[in-house]
Amino acid sequence: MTTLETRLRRDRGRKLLMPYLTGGVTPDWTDHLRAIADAGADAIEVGIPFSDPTLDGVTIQEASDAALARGASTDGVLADLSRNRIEVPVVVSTYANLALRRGADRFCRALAEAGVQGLIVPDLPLEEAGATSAAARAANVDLALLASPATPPLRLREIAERSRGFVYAVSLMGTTGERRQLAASAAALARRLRGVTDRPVFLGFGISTPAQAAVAARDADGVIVGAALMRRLLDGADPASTAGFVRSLRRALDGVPARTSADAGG
Amino acid sequence: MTTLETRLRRDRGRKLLMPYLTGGVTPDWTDHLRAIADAGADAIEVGIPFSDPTLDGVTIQEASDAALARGASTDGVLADLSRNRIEVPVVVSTYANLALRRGADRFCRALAEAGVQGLIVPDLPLEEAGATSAAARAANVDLALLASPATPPLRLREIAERSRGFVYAVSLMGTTGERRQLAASAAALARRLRGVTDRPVFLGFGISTPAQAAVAARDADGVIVGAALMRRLLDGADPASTAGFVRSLRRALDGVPARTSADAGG
Amino acid sequence: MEALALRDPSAAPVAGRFGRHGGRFVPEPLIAACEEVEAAFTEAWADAGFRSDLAWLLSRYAGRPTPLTPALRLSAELGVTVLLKREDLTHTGSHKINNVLGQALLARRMGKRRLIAETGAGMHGVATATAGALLGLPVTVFMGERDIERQAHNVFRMRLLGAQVVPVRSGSRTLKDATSEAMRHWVSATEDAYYCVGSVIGPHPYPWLVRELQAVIGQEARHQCAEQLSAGTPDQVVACVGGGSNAAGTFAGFVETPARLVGVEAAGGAGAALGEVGVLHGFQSLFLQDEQGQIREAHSVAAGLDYPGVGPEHAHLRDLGRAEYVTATDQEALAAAVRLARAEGIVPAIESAHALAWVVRAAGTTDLPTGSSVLVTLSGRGDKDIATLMAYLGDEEAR
Amino acid sequence: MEALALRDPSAAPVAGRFGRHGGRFVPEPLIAACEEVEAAFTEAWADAGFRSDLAWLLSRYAGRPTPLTPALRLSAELGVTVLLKREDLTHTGSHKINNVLGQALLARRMGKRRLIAETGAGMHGVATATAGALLGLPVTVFMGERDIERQAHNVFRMRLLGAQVVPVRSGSRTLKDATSEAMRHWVSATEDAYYCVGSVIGPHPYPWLVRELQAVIGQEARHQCAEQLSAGTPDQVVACVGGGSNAAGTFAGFVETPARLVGVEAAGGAGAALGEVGVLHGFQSLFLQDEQGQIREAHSVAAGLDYPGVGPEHAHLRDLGRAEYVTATDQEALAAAVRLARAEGIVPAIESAHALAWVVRAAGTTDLPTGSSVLVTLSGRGDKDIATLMAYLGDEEAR
Ligand SMILES: Cc1ncc(COP(=O)(O)O)c(C=O)c1O
Ligand SMILES: Cc1ncc(COP(=O)(O)O)c(C=O)c1O
Repeated sequence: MTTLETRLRRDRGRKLLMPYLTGGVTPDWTDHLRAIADAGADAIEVGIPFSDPTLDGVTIQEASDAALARGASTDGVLADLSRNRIEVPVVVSTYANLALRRGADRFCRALAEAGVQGLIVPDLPLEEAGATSAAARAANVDLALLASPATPPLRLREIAERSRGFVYAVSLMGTTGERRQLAASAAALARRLRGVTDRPVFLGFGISTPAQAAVAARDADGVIVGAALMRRLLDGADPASTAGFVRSLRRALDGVPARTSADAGG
Repeated sequence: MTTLETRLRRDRGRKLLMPYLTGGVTPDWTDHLRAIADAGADAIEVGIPFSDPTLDGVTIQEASDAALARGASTDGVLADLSRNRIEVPVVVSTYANLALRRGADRFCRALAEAGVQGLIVPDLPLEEAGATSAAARAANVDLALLASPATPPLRLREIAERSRGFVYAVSLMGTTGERRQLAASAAALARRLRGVTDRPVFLGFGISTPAQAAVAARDADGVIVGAALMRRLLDGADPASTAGFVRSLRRALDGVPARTSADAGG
Repeated sequence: MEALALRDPSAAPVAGRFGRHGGRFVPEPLIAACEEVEAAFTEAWADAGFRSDLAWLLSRYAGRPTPLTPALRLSAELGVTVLLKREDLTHTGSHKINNVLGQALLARRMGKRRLIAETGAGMHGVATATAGALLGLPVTVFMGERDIERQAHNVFRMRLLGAQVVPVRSGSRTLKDATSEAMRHWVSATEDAYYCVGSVIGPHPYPWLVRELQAVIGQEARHQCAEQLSAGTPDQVVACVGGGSNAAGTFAGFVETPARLVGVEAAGGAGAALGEVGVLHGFQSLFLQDEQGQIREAHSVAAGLDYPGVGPEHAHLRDLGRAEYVTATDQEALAAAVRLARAEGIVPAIESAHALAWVVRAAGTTDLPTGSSVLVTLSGRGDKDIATLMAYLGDEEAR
Repeated sequence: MEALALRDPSAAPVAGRFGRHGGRFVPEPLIAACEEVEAAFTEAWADAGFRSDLAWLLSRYAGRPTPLTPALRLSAELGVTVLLKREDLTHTGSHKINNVLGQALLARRMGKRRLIAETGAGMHGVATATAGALLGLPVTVFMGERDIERQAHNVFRMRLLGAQVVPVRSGSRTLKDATSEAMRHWVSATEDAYYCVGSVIGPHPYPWLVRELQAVIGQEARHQCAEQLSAGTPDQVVACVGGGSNAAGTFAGFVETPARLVGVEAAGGAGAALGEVGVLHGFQSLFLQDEQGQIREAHSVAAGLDYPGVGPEHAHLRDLGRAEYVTATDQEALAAAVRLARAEGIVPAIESAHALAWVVRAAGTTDLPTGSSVLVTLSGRGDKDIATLMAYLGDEEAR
């Protein structure tokens, strides 16, 4: 069992929280990283910005652009992470090209060397994930796979099986970004996933408020909150206020019983 | 023999001069008419302005437009002529549509009633002139036909034969308008025409100065001067000055021996 | 005897006449030039070599045959079977290319060294510029200043093709004046230059010659109708009429059939529908004019229909009652263009949209009863008219 | 085994691969949608009914077959036989219509209720808007803001056809970003909407599907060459490459012949010639990128070639050495466009002019020896580019 798996266990007794942060988005991004870690995150997803974030909505596109404009790069973000080790596990997310460009093996080793424990590559679906998956395993990095509301049952099972660390349940058919309401598809997907795997199931995409996080957590083991946090950061929030937002999410999640009927699956 | 034929005889002992004037071009156009008549013209060509003067260059186009803008019309020009009978014969020139619009018969009768003795319709060539020719004859109006440098010998002979009053020799392949030099084609055409007819041959198109008129008259019986006169008129010349220009033409022509070797033909 | 020219399409009309219309009302300096063109075309048209050169260019270069497209959605909406003859798909985007390739070949055969042309919408100018480039003959195009403004797209195309575009500033500064100016220029250049007339207008032999060259539209359509319609021929055949070349070419294929022939003019340029007998630009026909005989200015949003007269053959067909001439307004034409774009994915030239506009108006009435079939010649594509159509759409949507 | 997809054009590439390229690098929410398209197309493509519906539209509506025109004057000037495959003569004015009619029929067969598309030069957008109008499917087109400015003509056309044009303001504001935005939109609309991809790019099955639909270019050209060339096949086959669909469609007809295949990219958007292996927009291929893997912005005067990557089949053909990829600069392309206009009376799209530019440069060198024959696909007409060409000409003449 990897460290990530140890930390993100279903049975940790509370709903899990994974805030998302674009690496290099501001000069003080590692201050945010630390503040968020201290505010009750169970893991942090750190995005390595890519020029063409095809699965991201406007907010994270803007964050990526800002980071790239500041000169952010894979090497830079990893160096920052290396210098700013935090107690909470870090999961890097990025697009396939950045991983494949240097070769999956080298890329995964570089992650591990920077203390990164997990990896999300949204445009590497099951069929294309083979080599990266092997490389990650060799580097002791968990490659988490994504499932979506449109994923049919057999495929869902295979995704859950081959996913490492956790399973990323894309709550809706759409891009990242804040939404007024939690998608109706979220609960059903989380339930379906929990019915086929023991790995923790994280709902992500569109979870924008503590209230939505709480609703999402009824059916999932944890939530990922990205755009809502990044919007605050892009609007000028300092590390104390991003941490404040994360704390409010933490509180909302802590109000949800950690073991619910959701275990029965969907 | 019509009056026009009497007046425009080859053997009148001088080279003949037919200035051109657009009917209705200015409020005082009949003053110009009279002044020109008194300045030594043997006949005056009066244009009835047409909306689409396809054989005219810019000067006479401008004169036509000015006349039409002033409300000039066939009826108006003929009424003016009727009220301002002059001793010198008047030859009306216009485009076919104005003649055919009211019917060739009515049109020619109206000309005759206004005291007009001749008619030129540049877009009624031999083939199309039949009806108008008959109508003109019936009204005792001479329909003069045009010949051009491109007209072949047999056709030239037929044009000369069917032309009444005089033959209009178009001095060049082109539209009306001033030219720096008399066209090289002018003399040859005049000579060819004089070789096939006893009717007076008038060279027209592009004769712009007294000197050019004199050169033209070496081979022709007379000249028609239009654009050069109309340019002066459009530039604001009063009847005295248009008459002055006509007098200078008259003088130049009077310097040309009336019976030259041109009679030998070209 | 009157309709002879139509029955035997390859025979020149007697003395250049279509009934009482047509003729050769040109100043004497142009007579020889007209005769030269007549003789050359008569001979060329009887020469299988010339015809096969032309056929080669039409198919290999210009994209003939053009399809006959059933307008399925529009037909369903209107309750009549609408077939579109797709001249918009030819090279340069209108039927003008059919005529121009023939005339350019003729010019070369005659040993002429350059081409002159008048243009309204610019399609004939573009086509002439194209043929000139293809055959290596320099081209001068006369175009009214007003048309230069509203058909800027085509002015650019002509220049790109290497043609000289001469702005005409006289009169209404549209097609009528461009034609006058082209004739003026021709008088001074008959030796060197071939005058490539753009429609079935002008002195003999042009109305006949251009009709012959455009007859390919009707001939193809006739065969295509035989394949596509169970009745073999359409009940009605409709085309827009400026000078009338696309209509004449279309009608040529159907004049012997029972099909009703309908020419649609711009309401503001309806020589055939509203004109009276007159002479202009070398021919007798029907023209908009006042009681004195001054030619009236036409006014149409379609530069190619902005002409006060109509080709003599149309005047004759009207005299005979063999064809009917109706009008469509600017608004109707613009609306029909947008409608075709949205129903069939085809943006027609505003000229062509006049023909459609009449079909739209007449469908379901006794003029074009439900269940009948109608062939419409789409004389050209609307690329030149995009700005005009957008402005119209903006106005519509603002309402 | 590697080139299997090419040898048997109707078989889907194994696992969507062209050698090491291709694949389906999409986020999980799009997997089902891609599989649905793959299954539907596989089935449709094996269905004679679907194929005959498509063939009907291509001939009756879109003007196929397009001619193969010998460029006589240009050939004489260059000393090589240049044959032009005239996609500029299709309805809407580029090869994009071939692809779009097939995909729109597929969308209807799949029960989709609307179409989405990305566009660069606007030709694919216009084609999609056209097919949507024809089949009654609403269309949304994503287009970079920069392309909206420089291809305004096509933006107007799309709107006239009833399509919604969504400006894309991210990144380079060109084709790359429009494609990203279309994919983002598709994720949220897979149920309802069919994503009509405009080139041989995107996740499997698109590179294969679009190649299949464009293969009609090469198939026709192959037959036409057999008729027109004594050797039966040309020595070289040249096409411009943006994503690579007109080239892929052309090459498909000649990959089994000895003809040399040459793809010409814009010097500033030369994925195949200058790119490195990467993944974008759902497929692995060659992309312009920095050492870190950030995609570089392409820069070309031709909006349709302004793309940093190239379809996976081209990357594979390059790997195999079966095709070569070269570049032409903006200046060369503009000059070639004007040259073709003036020598042959054909104003090509600036995209297509890149292919010609290479022919002009290579003619008489060992790359394209004097006396050889070359087929050039003219992917589209230059109406959309008139303003750009005029500006270039103005600069040239000012010099
Ligand atoms: C597309 C189109 N249709 C029709 C016309 C009218 O010409 P005609 O009546 O000779 O067919 C024009 C003339 O410019 C045109 O461009
Ligand atoms: C005329 C034309 N040619 C070529 C292209 C490039 O596309 P592809 O490489 O897919 O043929 C485009 C794209 O917009 C185009 O409009």
